[in-house]
Amino acid sequence: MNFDYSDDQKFLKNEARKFLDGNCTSAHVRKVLDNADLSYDADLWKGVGAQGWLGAAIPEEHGGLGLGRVELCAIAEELGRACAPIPFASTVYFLAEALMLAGSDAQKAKWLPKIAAGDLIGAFATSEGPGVVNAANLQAHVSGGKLTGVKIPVTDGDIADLVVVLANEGGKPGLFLVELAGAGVTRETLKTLDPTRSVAKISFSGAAAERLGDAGEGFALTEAVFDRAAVLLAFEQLGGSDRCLEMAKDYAMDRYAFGRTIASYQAIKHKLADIYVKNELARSNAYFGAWALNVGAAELPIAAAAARVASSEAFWFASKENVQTHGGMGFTWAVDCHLYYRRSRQLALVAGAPKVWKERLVQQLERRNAA
Amino acid sequence: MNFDYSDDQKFLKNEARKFLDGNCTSAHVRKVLDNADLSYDADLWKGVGAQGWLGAAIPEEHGGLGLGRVELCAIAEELGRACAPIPFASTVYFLAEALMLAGSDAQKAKWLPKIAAGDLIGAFATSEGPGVVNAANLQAHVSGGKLTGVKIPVTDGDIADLVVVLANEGGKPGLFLVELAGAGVTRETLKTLDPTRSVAKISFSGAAAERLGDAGEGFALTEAVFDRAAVLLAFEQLGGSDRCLEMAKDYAMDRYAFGRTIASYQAIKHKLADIYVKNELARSNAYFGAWALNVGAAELPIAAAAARVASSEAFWFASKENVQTHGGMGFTWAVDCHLYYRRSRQLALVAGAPKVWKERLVQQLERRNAA
Amino acid sequence: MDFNDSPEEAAFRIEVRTWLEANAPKKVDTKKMSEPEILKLAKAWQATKAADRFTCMTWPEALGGRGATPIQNVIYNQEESKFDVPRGFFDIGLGMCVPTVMAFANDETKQRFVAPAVRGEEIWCQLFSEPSAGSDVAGLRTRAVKDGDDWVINGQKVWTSGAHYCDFGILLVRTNLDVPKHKGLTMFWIDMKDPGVEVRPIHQMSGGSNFNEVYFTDLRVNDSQRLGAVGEGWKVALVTLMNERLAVGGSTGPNYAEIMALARSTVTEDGNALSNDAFREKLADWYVQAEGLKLTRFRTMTALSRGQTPGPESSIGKIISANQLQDLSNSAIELEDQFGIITDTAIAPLEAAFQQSLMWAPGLRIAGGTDEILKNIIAERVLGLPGDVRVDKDVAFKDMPTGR
Amino acid sequence: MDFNDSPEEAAFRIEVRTWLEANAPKKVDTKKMSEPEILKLAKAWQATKAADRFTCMTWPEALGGRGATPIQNVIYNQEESKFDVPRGFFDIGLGMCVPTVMAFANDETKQRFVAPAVRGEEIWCQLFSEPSAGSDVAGLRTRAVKDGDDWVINGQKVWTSGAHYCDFGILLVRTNLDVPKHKGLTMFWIDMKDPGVEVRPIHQMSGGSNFNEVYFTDLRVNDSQRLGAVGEGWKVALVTLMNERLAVGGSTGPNYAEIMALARSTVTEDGNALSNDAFREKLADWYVQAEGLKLTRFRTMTALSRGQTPGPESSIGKIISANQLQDLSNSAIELEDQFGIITDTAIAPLEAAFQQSLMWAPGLRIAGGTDEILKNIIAERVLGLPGDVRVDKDVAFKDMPTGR
Repeated sequence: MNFDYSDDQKFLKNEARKFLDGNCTSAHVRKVLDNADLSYDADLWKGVGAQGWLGAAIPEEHGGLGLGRVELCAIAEELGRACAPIPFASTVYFLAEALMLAGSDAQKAKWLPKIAAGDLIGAFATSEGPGVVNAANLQAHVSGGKLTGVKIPVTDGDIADLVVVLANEGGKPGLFLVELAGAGVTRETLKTLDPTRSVAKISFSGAAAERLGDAGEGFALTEAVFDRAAVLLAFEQLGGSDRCLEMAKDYAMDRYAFGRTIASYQAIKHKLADIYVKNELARSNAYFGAWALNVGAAELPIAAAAARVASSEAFWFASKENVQTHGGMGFTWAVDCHLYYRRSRQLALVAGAPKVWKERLVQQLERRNAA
Repeated sequence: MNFDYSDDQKFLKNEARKFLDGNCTSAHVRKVLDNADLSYDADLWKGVGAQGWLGAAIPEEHGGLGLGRVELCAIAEELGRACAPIPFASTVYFLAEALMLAGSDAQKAKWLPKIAAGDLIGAFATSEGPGVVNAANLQAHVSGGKLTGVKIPVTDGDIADLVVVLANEGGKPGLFLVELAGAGVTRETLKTLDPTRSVAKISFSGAAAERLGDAGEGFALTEAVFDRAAVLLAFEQLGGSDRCLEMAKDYAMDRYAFGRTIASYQAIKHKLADIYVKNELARSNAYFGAWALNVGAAELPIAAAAARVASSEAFWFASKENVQTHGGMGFTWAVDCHLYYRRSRQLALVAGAPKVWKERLVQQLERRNAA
Repeated sequence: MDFNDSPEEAAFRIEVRTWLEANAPKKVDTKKMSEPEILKLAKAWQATKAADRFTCMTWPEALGGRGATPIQNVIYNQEESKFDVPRGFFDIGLGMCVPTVMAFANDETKQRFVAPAVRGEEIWCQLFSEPSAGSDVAGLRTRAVKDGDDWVINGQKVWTSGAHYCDFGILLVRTNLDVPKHKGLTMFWIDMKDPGVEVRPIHQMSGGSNFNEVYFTDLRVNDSQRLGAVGEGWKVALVTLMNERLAVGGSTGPNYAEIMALARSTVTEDGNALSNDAFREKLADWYVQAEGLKLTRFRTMTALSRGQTPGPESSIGKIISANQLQDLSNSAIELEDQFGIITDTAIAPLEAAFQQSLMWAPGLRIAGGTDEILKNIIAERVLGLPGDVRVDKDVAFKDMPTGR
Repeated sequence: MDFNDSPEEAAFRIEVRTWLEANAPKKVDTKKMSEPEILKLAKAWQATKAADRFTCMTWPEALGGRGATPIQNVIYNQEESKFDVPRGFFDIGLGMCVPTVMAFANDETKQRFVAPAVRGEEIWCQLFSEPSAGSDVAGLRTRAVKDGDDWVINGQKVWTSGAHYCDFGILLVRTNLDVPKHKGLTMFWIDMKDPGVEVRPIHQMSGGSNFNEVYFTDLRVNDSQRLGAVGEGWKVALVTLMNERLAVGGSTGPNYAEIMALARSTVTEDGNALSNDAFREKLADWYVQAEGLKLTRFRTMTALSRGQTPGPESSIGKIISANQLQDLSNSAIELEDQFGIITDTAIAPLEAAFQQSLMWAPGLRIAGGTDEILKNIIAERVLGLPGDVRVDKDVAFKDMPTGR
């Protein structure tokens, strides 16, 4: 039984925290938050590349470190804790995973080294409007290698170089690689709940598109990529949830009302205990997801769903009750509580809302029963 | 604005409480609870009849007091508070209301006076198995005035003289009056979560049945009767919820831990505050239901649904957290907490579970929007 | 059990409605107007109301009121709410501050201030809360030191609504550190335009700035501006706070009807999101809560109309409405799925109403009493449960442990 | 991140499995057997385990153990759980009571009692809780008065598991009323068959009787039966309670798999209840919680297998499992609709498993630490938040306010 980070993984995690403590402080996050023209922290992005994190899970043959997914989870946890304002998830959890899952040898050889080297920002575009995109309402389409349609929202779409797009080709849904520097692409940055992560509307009018994976597999591949991303996102959510618990505890210990620290009141103690319980259950589910992702287990779909549901709800609860524990101060822009309140929503929505994953989880349970 | 009991109604309610304080103590309830052969408290039933409560809402022309439904609600609240072990709901909220709603002049003239006089116990039989009975799975059927089928569970079915049965006749669902003393009826008393209220399985094999209301209207009439019963049951639930809050408060004030009353601990204070809030919101929704029922307003269906949903959940919460507040003592048979825990389940199930009513509520909202 | 006015109430309602139809200003689109412009309209409307005594109605005639009953007051507000008139600038001043002045100031001061406030010519704000004294207001630290006939005041207040447009304020300060905290407080009225007073807006997590910080630097106030005796400030403050519940609360933002519309317009594989049973059950719960609150207000009005005083049960309102707003807003953005992150009012459904209320709801759970404080109030004042252990009752303020 | 045994652990698992296959008794249907009959089987199986040192494995060899590691203990329990052997009679005695005896009794006493207990010939119970001392065990009132070399004991204990079949017990009593409550306690071992001891079963709200009340009437025990010094009883009790978490907890009753089966078999107009989205979302929540608990136990085992001591985070388990059981059971009976009221095992789905767990769950939320106490433990021992204000620390027990 070895259901935890190994010593090496803990060392890597510690190094990551040290790096982010220096290079991703609240001041760094707020620089992006308060400057509408900044989509991300370019210095941090460079630094993260230099640390080799972008290629942590990319095979050495493609310029990566060839570490396991668990190591990537450890890094993700620290990025979430630091509320890092960079396109790490879009590039690594979505684009790189999509390429490693469905890319041809040529596509892997062409793009993975660039990702590992930090020379490329990625994005993953499925949504076209409110609600979940599905076979019935998918509008984007490719013909003759040209993509037409509108994708909104596309996380990091305004700064990405390469985007994976879900679109129909001859009536068959597929995934397509599109270089955004090319012709037929217009992008517009959008205002969102979490200004520390950038989102765009991208309009394609005959943009060059190359298929990624088999024709007709668009939705199946999207789900497979989301499964992988969900596990990695869950660790960012865990890092954020634990940080919220720390903030709430530190504030409560130091805040006095009626002659004693508010941390001594049962209402606060039980609130923090509730946060702790949710965080620990989420961590256990996330670890199982990490194991399934790392060994490519058949349990990945249900493990990913459980990890995403548990972590999304833990982070939501921790981030909102952290504000509440801070009282009036927590409602101010100056205090960091809202950074995590915002990020908890960004992470809960970016790979599809928890309710979607609950449905997927139950479908997996039904398959298991049928089997 | 007069959204409360009137002074006269408060007086009636007080009189009812005095009567029940003397004639429906915990000892009376436990007599039925602990004696498997007792289906109800016959003395209390007689007494309640003598008080005129059975005919409170029955027109004077049919031997009742001809009071309004609000007066009946006031009585119901006290019966719920006292956890009365009698077939009042089955006879008054279901049978009498069904007769007044759909009965012919002859049927009203024949049965209502007997109810008002306390000479008749009623029941209402729809369920035939786990889940909600519907047009697709309704098995009971009538042909040539003879009813065949099995109804389970039928509350008070083992002691009832007259039962209203939902059954098909020539493929059309309808309600039917069946006298249980007649031929073709076998009944079996069942063990249930609330032994203070009696439940039976009734098998009909060619029992004489007379239609109540129009052919084909079986499900519509059942819903209409349930709407009326739901409001009245909501007041029994309110009475029970408030009693649970009182019990929890009295125990907490008198129980000491770590040198002070547990009522001074925030965990207990907030628990009781949560109960209070749910009870008050339930009371307001129940009052609206009482108004709608009393004036026969078009809002009755949505008002009844809101009253039932709010009161069912308030009583469930109050009854389970009352046990919790009592700690180990609350888990013993000797302490009364479980009487209300059991009754909260009986009242929540007898007219269909809250989830069914949530769906009906939303359907009403949709109609309102369509209109 | 009905919703009808008594004959007297019905008559008064008609009187009010008639007057409003004759006097209420025409609807104007304030969306594009600046606050000073809106304030100008509000002052004009307040003057009109004052002229015919449709403001401060429950006050005695001598003070500008008409000795109306509480229910008459409710009736007026119900009817006025049907007109699109400027609101909100005078509630705290006339609801909390001026009544305090009326209760504790000398005749001269009352003569000077009550009438202009009623006419809306001068606006008052309330200066109690401090960064280190939120739920525990009596723990405030702003100091007033006697200097001849004056007091010299230094310190900071926070969460002051309208401080930037107010003319005067009632200020609670500490005048004695050597006695327990409740015993060392004193109340004054102050001129908000004094150079010793600096007002700074608070930037909220929701982006807006509805409240202010107010700093006092060697602010001199004459002893004649004192309200109540030295050291009696807490008793005075309680009179002010008694009325707070009336000023705060009530749900602000989208409700079950809006999210129902959102669901109906959200396309899914099998129709629209309104057909999802999980959503339908939540919708029913929100409706039952919202209706329950509305109907509870009717019960409160009934008590008023019967001449009874409604208890603190009105504290229920904000606990429920604030938490429902947060839950409902979050369910709405999750319903929009990935699209829910967008706050562009031109793009997001319902002009991003749900995204905005999601960011505002946390403040609603805190302002005017946190969830936790309100539950204490229900437990202690409604249910009569004992207060928590108090370690600060008999300790000199200067010896009390403090944190940030 | 894997679920594999280390080579040593794998080897031990094989050893255990081999032994169990060779020695575990054949499966017998205990449903129709009386408790004494089952106890007889349990004692035989315990003797077999003791002979080959597969019980009390972590104890030193001299005391009947084999100096095993905690993870080896876990491995044995995992493997034994795959066999249908009689369980539960010895957990409290060998898990809590005898270790206390081993820690505080003289050699003679240890010689006399340890071996028979390990072999299952004698069973021990724990006598701490009292009607007026539940969460606050140290508030107990059972008195012991010195009389020559004896102590005379009067009072009552409650919630004692197995008192009716136990041979001996460890008893915590008050020997001094004039000192604060924790300082006036003393621990003794007693003979449960003494005429001064009367055992009465407790009738639970769930109908059954899994616990007892134990009354002491002029029970005389010799001072040589004292465990630890006079007045040091609380320190002794803490040693006993340290192990309680191991003895209690774990979900008992139907889980997400059973309710999923119920839903599938419940007919609705459009198929079965499993197609209801509201139910499906709840099902996902229950699964995530249940899996989270199971996987958290794996994390605890990992800590053990790495030679670390798992913290009180195991308190999480019962809060979640008890509340989920209550919620899931209630959802099940509401799913059955009117039919859910029926508890006849011949008629109700799954032999009324949900109705039974509905009535048992409230006890699970209380036994071995209420939800509220467990949250205090998490807040204080895991998160390091301060304890609540204690008014009972320095008060003589006889002066402490008490209620019922």
